[in-house]
Amino acid sequence: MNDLDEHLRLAEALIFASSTPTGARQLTHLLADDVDVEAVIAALRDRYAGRGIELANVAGGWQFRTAPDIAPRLRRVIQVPRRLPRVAMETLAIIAYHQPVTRPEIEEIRGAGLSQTTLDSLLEAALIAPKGRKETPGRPTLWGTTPQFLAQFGLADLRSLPPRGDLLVDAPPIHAPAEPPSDEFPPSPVSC
Amino acid sequence: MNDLDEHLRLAEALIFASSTPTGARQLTHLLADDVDVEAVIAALRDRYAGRGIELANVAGGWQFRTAPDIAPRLRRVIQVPRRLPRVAMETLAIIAYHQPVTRPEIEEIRGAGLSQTTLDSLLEAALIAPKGRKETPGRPTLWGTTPQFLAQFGLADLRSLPPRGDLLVDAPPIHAPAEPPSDEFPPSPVSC
Amino acid sequence: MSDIVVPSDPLASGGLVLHLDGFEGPLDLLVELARGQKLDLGKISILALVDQFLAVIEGARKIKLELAADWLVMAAWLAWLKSRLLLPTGSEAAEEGEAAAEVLAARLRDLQAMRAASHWLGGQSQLGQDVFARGAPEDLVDTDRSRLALDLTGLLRAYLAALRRGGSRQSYRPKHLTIWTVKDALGRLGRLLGSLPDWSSLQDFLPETVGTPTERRAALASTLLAGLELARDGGLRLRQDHAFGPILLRREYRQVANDV
Repeated sequence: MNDLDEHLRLAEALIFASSTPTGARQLTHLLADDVDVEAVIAALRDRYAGRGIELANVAGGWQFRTAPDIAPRLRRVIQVPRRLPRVAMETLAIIAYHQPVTRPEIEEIRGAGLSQTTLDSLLEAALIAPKGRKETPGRPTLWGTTPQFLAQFGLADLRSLPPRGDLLVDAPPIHAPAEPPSDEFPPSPVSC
Repeated sequence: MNDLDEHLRLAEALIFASSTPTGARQLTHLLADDVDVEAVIAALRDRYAGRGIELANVAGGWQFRTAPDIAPRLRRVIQVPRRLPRVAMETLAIIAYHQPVTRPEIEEIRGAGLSQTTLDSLLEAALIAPKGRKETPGRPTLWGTTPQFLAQFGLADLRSLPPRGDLLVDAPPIHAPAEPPSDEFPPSPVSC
Repeated sequence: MSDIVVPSDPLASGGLVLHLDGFEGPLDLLVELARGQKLDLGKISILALVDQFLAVIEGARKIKLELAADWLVMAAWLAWLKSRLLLPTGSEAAEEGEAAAEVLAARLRDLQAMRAASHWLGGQSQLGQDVFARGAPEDLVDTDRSRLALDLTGLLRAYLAALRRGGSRQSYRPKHLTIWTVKDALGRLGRLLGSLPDWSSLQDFLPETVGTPTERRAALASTLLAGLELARDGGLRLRQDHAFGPILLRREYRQVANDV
């Protein structure tokens, strides 16, 4: 093995192992002082010509890179579905359960204002759609869910949503047996 | 350019781009179904033989690595982390051969207590990982090695470890003076 | 004997403190001693090993070295083992000793094997030490975040959260209670008292319509107050035979008669 080959091996390994582009100074430090770094780089570049990876000159140094014609074939697309923001999710839920419902009604139920952005994001995702207007002063738009909404949640139809009654589990029972519900009176010494 | 060349380029680029070993499945996915992945790998390995980087079969996949013989030169330019101390290496060997194994079992084999620091250093280096709990009183954690362990020591899989029977044939000296100076034990006056 | 790591006279070395510190417990020293004896752990003499170990411990005691408990426990056990191994073969105790010696030899072999494995691992080309992977791997993964992650649980949770927050914003309006007032009780008590010939429980004077436990308690309290009021005026008598017992009441005939 001749000297150039050995220099090529060293330069190749260093450029490969470095986390940043390798500069001429680092190469000189690795190789002997009298080595023509430019010549080594040129020989290395030739060696990789037409291969799956190539030697590129970036940010004042050298780095191996995937050949541009191959890169698209290596690209993999990973689907990372995003979540709806909390406000949007709550608004969607209210529309689903109270449809057709106006924006002021939604605000009343949530006990907070509803921004146009939130409504727009639901519209954009095709989860809600206008369902006519309410015949009250100002004729506000009525909102309802779309078939896309059913598809997203895997529902056959709107009746497949769990009934509201099943949800409000933490509502206090009206006639508690034996025990008073939230004992407003201290236990009295008067027995029955 | 013929087909094999094109397959070589693709495989080379994919393995080169990854930070972790590339498995056969990924390669098959990239190349056509009827491509002999083993043949492509063999050709690629030949191509890099004697070069500054070489193709290694580690942790169930293929990875490019710098050639071991140029390590002394590279260490002058690349910062290298400390080697694992003897206790950690011994513990790692016990975990590798006895996995899944609990901490008390490791201590039993070594005939000495195992410090949390040692376990932590192995965990931090991602060489070991918890593998469930043993269904005995106290439910102690079971430890095993990780793919990182295989990658770190250049092993294709756990079967690449030498069989236990082979280890005792020519047991290397333990407290020999040839030990690396990083040994955490004070030099013993009687060891020579 | 030149292979044996521990000198025959530990006192002579003067370095016993350091020496024992260099070992990680008795098993470590035993493996080392066994290594000095013969490379093949299958053929080591446990008896010779025990002697060497006990000599080290004895030496350590002579120079008044504080020994950790595990060293002394091992020394005691090895002394017991030695006594068994010295017995003529054939006796039950001798067989016991042989079995124990075999267990010890197996443990030493296992530890020795792990030492060798550790050494073998140390001799491998380590990633990041002797070989290096690509320093700047390329990320060829594109992330598509166009799709929505929606699930029914999230929808329901959001609905409940919205209702809860909406509900908490409404101004507090206490529930309307239908309270049986003292005045009501006075009227009812006055009406009913005449129709009851004998002691009756306070309970009997409660209105039938009162529903919830809270309302019943309130009615009971009102009725008791009404009863006390009437008793003060001499209209009736109240009786409670023991604490927390039933409160009984009856029309006060004499008083009424006197007044009239």
